[in-house]
Amino acid sequence: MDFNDTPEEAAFRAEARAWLEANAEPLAPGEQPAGLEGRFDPDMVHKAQEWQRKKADAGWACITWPKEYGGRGATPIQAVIWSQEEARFKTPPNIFAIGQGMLGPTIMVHGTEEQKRRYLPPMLRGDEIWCQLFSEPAAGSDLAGLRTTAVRDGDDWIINGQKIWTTGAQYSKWGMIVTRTDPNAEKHRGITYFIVDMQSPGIEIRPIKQMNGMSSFNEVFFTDVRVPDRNRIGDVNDGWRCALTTLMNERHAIGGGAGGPEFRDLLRLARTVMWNGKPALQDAGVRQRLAEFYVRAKGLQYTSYRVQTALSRGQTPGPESSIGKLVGAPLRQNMAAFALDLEGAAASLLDLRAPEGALWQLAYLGSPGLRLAGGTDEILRNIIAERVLGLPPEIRVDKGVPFKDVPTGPRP
Amino acid sequence: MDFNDTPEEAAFRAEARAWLEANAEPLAPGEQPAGLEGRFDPDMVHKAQEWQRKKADAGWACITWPKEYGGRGATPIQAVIWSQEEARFKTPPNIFAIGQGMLGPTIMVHGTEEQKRRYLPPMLRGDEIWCQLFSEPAAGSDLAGLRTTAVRDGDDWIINGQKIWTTGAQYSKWGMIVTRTDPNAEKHRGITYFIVDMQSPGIEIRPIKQMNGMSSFNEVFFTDVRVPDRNRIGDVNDGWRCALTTLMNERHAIGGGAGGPEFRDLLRLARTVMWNGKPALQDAGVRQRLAEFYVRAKGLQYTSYRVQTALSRGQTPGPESSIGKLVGAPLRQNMAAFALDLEGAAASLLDLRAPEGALWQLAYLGSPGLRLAGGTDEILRNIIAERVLGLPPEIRVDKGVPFKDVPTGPRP
Amino acid sequence: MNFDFSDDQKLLRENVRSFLAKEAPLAVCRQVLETATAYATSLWQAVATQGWLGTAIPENYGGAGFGRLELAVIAEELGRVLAPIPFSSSVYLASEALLVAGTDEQKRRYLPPLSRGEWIGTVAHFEGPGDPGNRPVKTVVRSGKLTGVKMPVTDGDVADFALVTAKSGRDLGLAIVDLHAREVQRERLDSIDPSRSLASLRFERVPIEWLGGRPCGSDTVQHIFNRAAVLYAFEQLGGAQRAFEITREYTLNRYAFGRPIASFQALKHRLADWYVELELTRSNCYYGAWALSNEAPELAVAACGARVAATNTFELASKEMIQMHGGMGFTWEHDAHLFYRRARYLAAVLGPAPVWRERLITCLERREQAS
Amino acid sequence: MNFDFSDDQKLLRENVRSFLAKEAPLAVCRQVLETATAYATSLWQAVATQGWLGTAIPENYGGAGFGRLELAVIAEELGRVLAPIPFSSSVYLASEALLVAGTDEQKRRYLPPLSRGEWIGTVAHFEGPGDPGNRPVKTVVRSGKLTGVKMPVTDGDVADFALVTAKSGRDLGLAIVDLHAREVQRERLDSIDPSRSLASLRFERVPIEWLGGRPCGSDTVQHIFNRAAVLYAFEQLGGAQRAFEITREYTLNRYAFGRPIASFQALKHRLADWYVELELTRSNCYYGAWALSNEAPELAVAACGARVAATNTFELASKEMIQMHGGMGFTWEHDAHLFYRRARYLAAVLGPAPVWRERLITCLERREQAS
Repeated sequence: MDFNDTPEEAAFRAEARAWLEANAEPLAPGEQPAGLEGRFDPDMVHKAQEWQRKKADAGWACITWPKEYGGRGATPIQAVIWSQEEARFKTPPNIFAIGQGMLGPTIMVHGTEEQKRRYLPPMLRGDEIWCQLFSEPAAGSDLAGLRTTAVRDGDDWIINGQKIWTTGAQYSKWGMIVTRTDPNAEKHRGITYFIVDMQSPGIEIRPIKQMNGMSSFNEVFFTDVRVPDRNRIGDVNDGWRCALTTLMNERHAIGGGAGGPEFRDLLRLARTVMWNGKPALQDAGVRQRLAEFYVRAKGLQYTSYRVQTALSRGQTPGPESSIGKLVGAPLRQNMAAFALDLEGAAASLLDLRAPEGALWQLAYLGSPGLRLAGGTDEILRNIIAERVLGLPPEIRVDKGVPFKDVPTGPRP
Repeated sequence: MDFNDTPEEAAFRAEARAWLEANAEPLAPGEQPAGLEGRFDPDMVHKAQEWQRKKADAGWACITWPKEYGGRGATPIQAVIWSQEEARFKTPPNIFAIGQGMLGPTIMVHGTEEQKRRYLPPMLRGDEIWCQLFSEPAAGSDLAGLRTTAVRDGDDWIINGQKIWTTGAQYSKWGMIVTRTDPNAEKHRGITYFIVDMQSPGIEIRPIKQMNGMSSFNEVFFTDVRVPDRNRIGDVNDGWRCALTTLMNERHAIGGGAGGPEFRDLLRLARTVMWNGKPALQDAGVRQRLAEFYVRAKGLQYTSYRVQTALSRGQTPGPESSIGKLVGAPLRQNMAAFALDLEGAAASLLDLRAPEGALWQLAYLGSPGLRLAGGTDEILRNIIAERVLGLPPEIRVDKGVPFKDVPTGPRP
Repeated sequence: MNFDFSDDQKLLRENVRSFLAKEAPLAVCRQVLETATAYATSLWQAVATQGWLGTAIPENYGGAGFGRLELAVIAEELGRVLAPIPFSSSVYLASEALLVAGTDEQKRRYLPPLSRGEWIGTVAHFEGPGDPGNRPVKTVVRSGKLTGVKMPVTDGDVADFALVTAKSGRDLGLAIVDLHAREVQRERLDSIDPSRSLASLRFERVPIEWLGGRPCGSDTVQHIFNRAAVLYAFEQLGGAQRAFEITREYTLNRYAFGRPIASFQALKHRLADWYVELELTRSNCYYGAWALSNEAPELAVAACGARVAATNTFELASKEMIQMHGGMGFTWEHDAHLFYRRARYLAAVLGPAPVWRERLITCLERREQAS
Repeated sequence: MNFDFSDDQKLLRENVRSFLAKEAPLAVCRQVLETATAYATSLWQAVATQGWLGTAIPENYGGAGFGRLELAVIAEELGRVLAPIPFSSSVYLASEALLVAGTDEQKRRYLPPLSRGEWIGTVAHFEGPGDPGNRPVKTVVRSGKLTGVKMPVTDGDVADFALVTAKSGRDLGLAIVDLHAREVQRERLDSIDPSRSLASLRFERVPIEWLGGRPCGSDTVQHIFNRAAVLYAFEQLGGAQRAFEITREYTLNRYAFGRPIASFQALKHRLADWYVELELTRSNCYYGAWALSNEAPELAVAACGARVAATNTFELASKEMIQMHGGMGFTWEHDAHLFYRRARYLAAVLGPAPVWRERLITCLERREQAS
């Protein structure tokens, strides 16, 4: 056991680092990379596109993609190494992740050759940004309960409905949308998948304000939006299969920690906040709690080493790769709650005068979202139980029933 | 708010106490009343019967029962006061509780007048002890999944099958048994309820050794056991309704704490065990944990005061009465685990030389049973969710299906 | 056994609840939260008109002359609606402190305007981050003048006067300070719950008088906090209970996979557990109310127990409320974050739960030593 | 990145597992538990014959000359079968201590018979209830003779020699004591896990020699415990994992209400959470194994982390195993209580989890001070 690169990996890492050093500025110690949170900012988008183009020109964009679409056919471990290295530099937020991480791979599996050639290269270069139009107000965890309709009209389809939780809708050229095309079919059998031009008439985008005051997501309303049939991915009414491909890739795309305070920040707080005239860190009760947090946080970190090891050995990582968000999000919330306890009465300040500039207050207000976005804790437990442990699926009362007859609320 | 008796309650309490003082010996301070745990002991049964007869003669047995069956028509709060007072005296273990607390009330609701007159008075006097034959190896939480059969044979029924978790089977005169009489009917509709003479030929009783080494329960095997039809309670195939009456009474009969160490014992341990040369009680981490246990234990105690208040006011207690075992059993297990942590390496001793004579080791080994007997934690949560909170019942795949077709295991 | 509110008190609860249902829907809380207002003045006025501010103030000081049980009933109801008013500061802290330790003259001066809502009072104790438990208070009184900085002070931006913990030599006392005095600088601070406000107060040789005429001593200060803790616990309980009711309702009406999400056993069981915590907390709160209204020696332990239980349970409730509402629960538009924020505000306002747990064990030790 | 066992080590695991499946079904553990036997002598013999006792002992001292990673693999497998043998005492404690701190002469004397299973060794440290953390050891060595009482001593009833923590003046060391000596009184004590034995040892001026020739100091003693903690953690992990597998299987095959109980979401989610704990614990254990096998400076922190995670998870596992088995899980006949008992035995044997948590933070502080 060791934590070293193989000679091939080390060579690849050196190559990546050399290019990054020549083309970007390293982060200062303790500096966080720029996050995606926040409102639409054309300048940020422009900078992100510039950086993406630079990478693409040098062959460092979407490195695992096949060469024919602009990638370099890199291995999964090389992708890990590349992102480790890139994370050490000041780079704009990655606004391409949804397209490149989830939608591109879906097009590669289910798209026609023409679609691949049309959409993948500009996606890779960042010339065209993509968003995902999946969830609806009444179809979150139960995504297949979606009600946005697409009705055939000659060579076109007409889309009506509402999507929600769409990141980057404001600056996206294309959206990937799942729609209901046959309400008489069983739930999963009447769904079709389209690429929609986000500048089409009839699309309205409204940012959603989150409880922490930020707006990372949008609602997107569709009124008689026209999509040509050539923008369809996969067969009519076979869109659920495509959506599953996208969702399988989501697990990988989201997973990570994504900024915010960590154990070392908690330790620093315990060292600086005074309890009874001494640093809180000297309190035996505080120490017990800190130790539990440490073991959990490290358990997660070492688990990611195990995943990387599998990739490095050319294996498919085991199910341990699915626990990241389920452990990490509540851990963040619990650490924040404990940090606020440490701060005493000052925990009520959402103010720069709060300890650490309200770092933990913001984490406490933001963490509930981590437990919901990209699969709620409950859905993740179901996924682990069913896919990893092979336990029986939930009993489905919506199977074998035409979608339009599935109950959507209490009977009046 | 106060914790006082009303004048009527005080008078009743004084009357009860006077009789008890004249007829029994008070417990020494700290002395625990005799528990039911342990093996069959004819002497104990004899003493318990003696005490019960004495109470019956003086009108202190089953005091809430109607006068015609030997009770005194007392109110529920009087029953509480009586048991509080009786608990302060040295009395034999109550081996009549299952009959008097659960089966007697069932007979009162569902029995014929003849059955009531025949069975209730000797049950009250303790002349005839009763046991409950409900659970089966494959029908625990799912009691209605029972497979013990009763088949009509002239004026008799022939019973075959196996029951489990039967307390007191060895010394019981009568057993109350639920049987399957129509396997073609839906699960809950083919069940019939009988009184069975425990001395009948074909009954075999085997004590079950528990993981803590004790034997509080038995398995009871039935091979062609004959029961006359006049011993049937309620209609043929209508036994589930009777069983529900019994189970509703079980909640009240079990509920309580039932001996074993409590918070004050934990506090004493923390005071006497040394950590780093000082009593563990001085450790700030220990204090945090102790405070949590205290608040929980007291929450339970004060909740029982609220229940008693309702009784005292002549009201039906609210749903708070259902939380006792669900809170108390895991609390016992968690306190025991923490106590063992306090004891350090000596926690591994199941030996008189362990701290407090292995009090907490025994509690740790016994507590898992509390979380299972008389309704598992999971069943209790379902009951609270459905009956108290009005949440939807579980989806039933065994509804509308003949019992014999309900799946009982994976398909081969 | 008589461990419940009386019929009269239950009637009061009904009246308070229906009054607040009209006057204080959650939109009132949201409005204060979303605007830069310090509190809902019209609700404050309405509450004053109802006479609730003087619930436990004797009639000769202008109050209604009821007891703490009635006050507890009102506190729970205010907690249910997340009332965005300085009720807790002015009543549980300032008025109660005056009743416990004020001179007759002080009571006559302060209690009538407090009970009419004309004056708002508060207590100023904390001096920045950390546990104030046994840490020496740095604010001092010399020659009748107070100097120091208190931060955060609940409702310190709107209070007319504050009872300020301060040292005079070795003695700890509560100094009554007119917050409109020139020597007081106050600054509103951003609160984790903008529907409840916070300030920092800087005192530069401001003239004071001592509550009770001289430093009342740290035991009395702690006693005042203990009393307030019981009433705060009822507010917390009310908030936790309301969060539960809204969430239960939602899980019954929100359908996924063709059925109400309340039918999924994972949620069912968590709702059951949540209900259990509410009942245990309610029982601990009742015990606190009993001890408070009877001036029982058990008050210290009872207050710690109520405070710890209620703080834990409101935190649990506000977390579960968001989680069970799914993505909608994380939006600004949804009310869940009002509960999440209020839970944290109330957890901090008398010092965090670990401090009260520590104090609980200290009280148990004292009780055992005494017996 | 190479943070996993090698293919060779995985092959070793398979071989060990299939060997133990034959030689050590749970019935072997049960037999020791139900009879008054101290350990399963035939299994001990079989394990010795396989050479596992000497896994990490260099060949020149009679061992197989593998490393700690191989030992960790074996430890996890022994944990899975709840092996009722003094492997941990003799290998993780005694042999490893000799390797770390013994003189060459001592290694030559003790390691060959240890690796052949002819001698059983153990470490005797605890002196009754409570936390032995920083408490002064009362056992003393004067003029080369040891006096004191150790209780409980894991496998103290069957060990041939013990390394006894003792003071010589101010210095702490490990005294090698022949337990067959006249001056040693030993008594078997009832164990919460009768498949693993305990004793009290009373020493009355028994002649000793120091491990390493002189008192090795408390840092080395702690280092020896840290090393053992990693290997014990693998045993705990193995036990927790096996409990999970048995329970998962049961919930799939046990039907209630016409369907497998594993289909009830409350159980599904708890099984998922349990799985998550196993994976996090496995990762912490691997890190411990890496630090152990590389003599890394991170060993102290890594050992604390592995110990805490594994102790928590085995406790969780053994509780959930009983609970999910329902009433049958509480019977003597069912194997669940073997896990429940073993979890508690292993939690106690190196001192309880709170002590290791405290130690973990101490190590983090030291590391930060050093950097």
